[in-house]
Amino acid sequence: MEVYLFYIVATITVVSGVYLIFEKNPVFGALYLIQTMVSIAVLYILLEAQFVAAVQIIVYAGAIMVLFLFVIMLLNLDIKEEAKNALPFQRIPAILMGIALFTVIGIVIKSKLMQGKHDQYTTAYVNSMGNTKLIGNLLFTEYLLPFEITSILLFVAAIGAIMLAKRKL
Amino acid sequence: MLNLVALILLFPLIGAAFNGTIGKRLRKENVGYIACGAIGLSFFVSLLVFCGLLLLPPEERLFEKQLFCWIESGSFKSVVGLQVDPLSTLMILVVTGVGFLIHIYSIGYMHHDKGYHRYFCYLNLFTFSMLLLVLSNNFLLMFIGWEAVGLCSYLLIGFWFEKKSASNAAKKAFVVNRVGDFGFALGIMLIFLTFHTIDFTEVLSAASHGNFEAGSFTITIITLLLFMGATGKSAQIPLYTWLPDAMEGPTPVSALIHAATMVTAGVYMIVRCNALYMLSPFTMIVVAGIGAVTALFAASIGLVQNDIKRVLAYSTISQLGYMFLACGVGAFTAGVFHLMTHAFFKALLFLGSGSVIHALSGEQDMRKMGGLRHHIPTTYKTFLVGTVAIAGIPPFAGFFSKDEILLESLVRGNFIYWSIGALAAFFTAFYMFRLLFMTFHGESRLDHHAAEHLHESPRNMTLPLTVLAGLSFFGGFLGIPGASAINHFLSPVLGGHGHTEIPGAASGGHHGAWLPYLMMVVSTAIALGGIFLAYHMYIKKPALPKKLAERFSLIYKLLLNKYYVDEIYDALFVHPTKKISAQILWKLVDVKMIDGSVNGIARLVRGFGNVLRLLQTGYIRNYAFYIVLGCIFIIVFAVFGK
Amino acid sequence: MITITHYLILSAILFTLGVVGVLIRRNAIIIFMCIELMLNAVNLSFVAFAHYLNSMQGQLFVFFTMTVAAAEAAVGLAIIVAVFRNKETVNIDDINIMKW
Amino acid sequence: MPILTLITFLPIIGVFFILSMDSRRSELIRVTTLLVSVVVFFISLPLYVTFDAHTYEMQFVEKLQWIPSFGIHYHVGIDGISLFLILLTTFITPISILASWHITRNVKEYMVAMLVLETGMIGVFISLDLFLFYVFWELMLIPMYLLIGIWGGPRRIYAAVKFFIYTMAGSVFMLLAIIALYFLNHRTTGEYTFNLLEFYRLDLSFAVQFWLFLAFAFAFAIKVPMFPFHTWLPDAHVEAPTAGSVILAGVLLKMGTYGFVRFCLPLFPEASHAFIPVISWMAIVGIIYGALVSMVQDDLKKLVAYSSVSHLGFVMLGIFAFNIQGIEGGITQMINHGLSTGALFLVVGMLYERRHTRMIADFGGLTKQMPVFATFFLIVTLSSIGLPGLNGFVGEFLILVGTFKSRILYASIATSGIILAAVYMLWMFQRVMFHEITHEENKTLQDINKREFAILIPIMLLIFWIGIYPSSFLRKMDASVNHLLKQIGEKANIVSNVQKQNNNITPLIDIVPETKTEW
Repeated sequence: MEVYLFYIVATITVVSGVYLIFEKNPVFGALYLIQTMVSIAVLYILLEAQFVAAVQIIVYAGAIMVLFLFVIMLLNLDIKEEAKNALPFQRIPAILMGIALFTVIGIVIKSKLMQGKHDQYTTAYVNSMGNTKLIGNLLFTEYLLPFEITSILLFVAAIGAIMLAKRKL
Repeated sequence: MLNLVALILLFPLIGAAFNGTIGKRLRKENVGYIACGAIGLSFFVSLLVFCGLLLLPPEERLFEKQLFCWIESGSFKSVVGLQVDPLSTLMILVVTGVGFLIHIYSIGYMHHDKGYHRYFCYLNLFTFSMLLLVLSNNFLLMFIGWEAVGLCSYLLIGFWFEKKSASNAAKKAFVVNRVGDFGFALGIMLIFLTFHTIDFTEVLSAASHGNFEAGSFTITIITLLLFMGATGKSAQIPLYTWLPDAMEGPTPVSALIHAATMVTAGVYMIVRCNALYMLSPFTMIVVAGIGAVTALFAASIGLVQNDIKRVLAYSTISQLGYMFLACGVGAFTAGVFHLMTHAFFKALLFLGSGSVIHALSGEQDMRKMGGLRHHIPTTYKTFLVGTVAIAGIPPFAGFFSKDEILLESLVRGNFIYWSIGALAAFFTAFYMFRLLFMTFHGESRLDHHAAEHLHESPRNMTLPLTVLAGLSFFGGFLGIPGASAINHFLSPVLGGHGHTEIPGAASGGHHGAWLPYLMMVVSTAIALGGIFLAYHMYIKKPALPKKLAERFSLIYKLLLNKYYVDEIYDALFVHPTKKISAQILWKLVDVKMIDGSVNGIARLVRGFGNVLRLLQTGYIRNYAFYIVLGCIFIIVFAVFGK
Repeated sequence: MITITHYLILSAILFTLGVVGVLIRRNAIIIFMCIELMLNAVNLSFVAFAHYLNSMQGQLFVFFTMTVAAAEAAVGLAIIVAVFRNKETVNIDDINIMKW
Repeated sequence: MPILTLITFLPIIGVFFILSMDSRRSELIRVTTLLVSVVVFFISLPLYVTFDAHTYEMQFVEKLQWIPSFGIHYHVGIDGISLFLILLTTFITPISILASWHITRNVKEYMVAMLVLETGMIGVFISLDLFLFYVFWELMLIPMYLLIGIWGGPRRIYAAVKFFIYTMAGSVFMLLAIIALYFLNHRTTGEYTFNLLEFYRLDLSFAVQFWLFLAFAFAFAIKVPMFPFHTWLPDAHVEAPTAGSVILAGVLLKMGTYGFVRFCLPLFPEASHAFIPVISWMAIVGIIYGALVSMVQDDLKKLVAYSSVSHLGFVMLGIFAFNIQGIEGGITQMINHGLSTGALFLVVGMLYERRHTRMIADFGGLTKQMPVFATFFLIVTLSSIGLPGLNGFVGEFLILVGTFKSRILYASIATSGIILAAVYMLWMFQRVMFHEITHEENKTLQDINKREFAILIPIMLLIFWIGIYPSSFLRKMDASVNHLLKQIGEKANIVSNVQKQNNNITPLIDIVPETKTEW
């Protein structure tokens, strides 16, 4: 069951990703990206990361992508926007290079170079405590400092966005 | 009294410094007084030194006063020291004496000139340099004086710098002299290398004490190099071309520098180094040969020149040739003697011509003169004395000295020297009387303007003329054959050789005692012949010269254009050098080749950079492409690298 | 059985798609979206690793990544809007002065 | 009292003063700068007075640790060779500052550059630590580059870049050689140091000497500049402001010749011996070639620049005569060239300020309008020609005597340079100062003013002093030059002995340090 689910979702994810990069209309592109993200959220649940899956849908698919759509609509972009292509010869090499990159990464994955040490948070342990609660615990204790820094980052980003978007400074 | 010798140098230097710095603010008379006073004092001290020297016994007549160490580097040492001996004393007397007279003359001559103080500054500076030249006790110090007189000559020839011809002549004089100095400098270095000293006394005593064989190669080279310097300064072939042009300077300058003193420096130097020259028979032949050829060559040019000063200039070259001829045959005394008498009568002639030019408001072309003897009688009389003296009529000074040279050239040299000398003497008599007749006799050919202003020169100009005329008349008696005072006086310096006894009496040689007297008669006859020819051509039949010129137009043109030597030098040296420098060395080698290759390298680098720059397209996607490419490589390297 | 390799391969595919998208698209917004895709691909690897290593750190890191993505989206989109205002285009081939 | 440190860094202190000033108060800035440089000059005078002429040892030595881990010291000191170059530097700097009174654009920056330049120049001459030397060597490059590039003529950028790249190209090789010496020294003594005096004691094989000499000589030959590395000089001189030209000619070029005396000869005596013919011929070609090319220039500054090539050819010839006359003559000639060519540039600068042209054809007949100027110009010209009694002669003649002693042929050819010098200088002088005035603008020219008078008078005094009484200079350098010659002779012997013993010449690769960095 899990296996089938994984393959189905993975296929959806990849297909919508492919659509994204070949789609002329940015609005549709955004929708394909949302599709990808939702699929990834499903995969998160398969990986028993419920909190992350929820955040993925809420923040990513919800907030960020809505922002994208807003901007696309705001700028009223249509297909002709991509009229000028200064590097037409880069298309094929780019795709080939993508394949190469994938091959290289694949080889790395296959070569089992990546190893890590097992931790205590087994599925049973997490489930006994609840995924969300555990993350909350860790965030506000062990990872408090990065968390606070994140808040500063967001703050700065907000200011930056406002400054950039203002017509006159 | 000999200790005073430094003062001789000091006075003119002070005079020059004074006039040079504040002369502009002084009144004209004062400038003249300072300059003349300086030389006058210098002359006075010279007399004292002369007396002091006479008081010493002849063998001890050598005095050196060392002032300070000039250059000392390792074994090379040059001390600023003054050497008083008969030769230098004679020279300082001539320089300060004639110089003093010419200074006085200049007061009148230069009176209207704006650069009055400048003129006297230079003139004093020249006297200083000339005295330094003759008083120096080593070669290098002499070289200072040698170059310094060249500088003063440069400044004074170019005194009227606004005239292009004057400044050209000045530059030419300096550069041609430099060519000679090139030899002189190398000679000094070779002397240092050979003798390990450049002090006159040491070098000459080493030379005369037989450390070197006669005809030694090194000595020959040394003497030839020194002689090269002499040809430059004393205007001998091939470096004489500057002297005629030097007449662009004020006339008293021509008299002082380019007749009486500076140009004789070469002769002085050779006499000074007689011990060296005696060691090299080859050089002596060269010296005598060049002297003889120059004497004739210059005299032949003098025959047809029309500029009064140029005739005198060529005459000077010719007379200097005589002096070298004398030195070359080993008759150094005769050379010095002629140097002295020549200083008197040539200074007189130049000053006389200056007086003429002054009277005619600057006219120098003899074709526009004539019949002046009634208008400027004093000048005429003194000029006549000078002309007779140079022509060699007894008992005037020139007769004795020239006769002695001719005699020596026959006795010590050979018949060729004598015949060249005699021919030159004939020419001399001819062109000098041609000059006299064209200027003072015959009909007046003056233009209107000049005739109006015609006047005799002021007293301060005629007085030096008179004194010099007296010297030109009596000067010869210092060296009458048999009882030659000058011979006797100079003998310590010349050490045996160069000192002439009556040949027949001294050696009982094959010539016999009658030879000197025969020679006197012959040379007088030659002179009279020249005078007669001049008289015939320019007084009796004034149309004759023109006819002759037409008849022998080729020769006439050749002579008139001074054998085209200037043109030949221009074509051989000046133009090619300029052309090669500008077209090949500068524009081709420097700009195209060296700079071109340097810039070429730069262009190459830039070209390479331009190619690399194409990678920098400005398209972000392009950059991203390279980033990914780089990433792939890094991964490949990280995974498979080991 | 689904192993970590499956997830990593999937992640690699998504990442490569993002890269190719960045390289071949000219619309700035789409490029931006491709970048988001790449970020998601990486997030997926994180979570997969976390799951198979019994660790929480991966999930926590995803959290941070999302924050960064959010900040980036905000600023980036603001920049795009600003550029659009000036140049009336979001075609990055029209914006090629980045070569000095 | 640490005089050397004082004179080196006082200008830098002055820089801080000037930086704190309002850039609009240009007069104040100028005066302050002048004051600083004059003070430096006066502080440097005791160097001459208290200098002990009887010893060849370095004097006024100061040694402090600077970067101990690399064995780098702040190690300064002077001997009879560098003494006069330092004095020349401190002497020329106030003069060139005084000559830059007309600079109105960015006065503050200009004066800062001048003072930094002074520090750099003095530093080069006093450094006894090669690292320190290199730092100063590069330090003085930057302000000069700026002086040419900012305050120069129309083609200033080209000239400045050319100057910079040429010098850099040379000094890179020198840096390599310095580092090689550093490791070589470590191999023999086991000590890491940049101390020049330690390096003097090294016995290097001929092959090593050969390459290191080449590297050093390349840097210095460019700086001198020797034919055929001279083409940066005319451009730099023509474009540089007057003061820049004066310092360039007066001091910077001397660094090349100084480098040969200080480094190439004592460090690599065998190689230097081997290179005598090469260097001498380059020098001779430079003498003749520079003179000939100078003769046909129509730009005054270019003419003077090419004459520098000729003059410095003499210096090089003298140094490579390898005897006391030659080297002392060479050092004297360095000073002379600094004075007379510096003065020539000043004089040309004065003309340029008045007429804003340097073309010879634009002048003519100036003597009439500017008699005092003409006198100065003439003296400077004659000094450059090498008229006896003026400074140029002493150096030139000693050089020629020295060369003559070792190689007659070289000296004979080089002596012809003195004829050519007369030709080009006098021809130039004639065209500028003599004849009638042909250009209307020249009829209203002003004679030199008091400031210009003050600039020229000190130079004139020195020109006469050196010309008439050079002993006061030669005496101070005697001991050092003698020691230098002894050093060269001794070391050359040792090395040749060593070579006789083991015939195999050490390959060059050997000098690369053994410790390879692992990647």
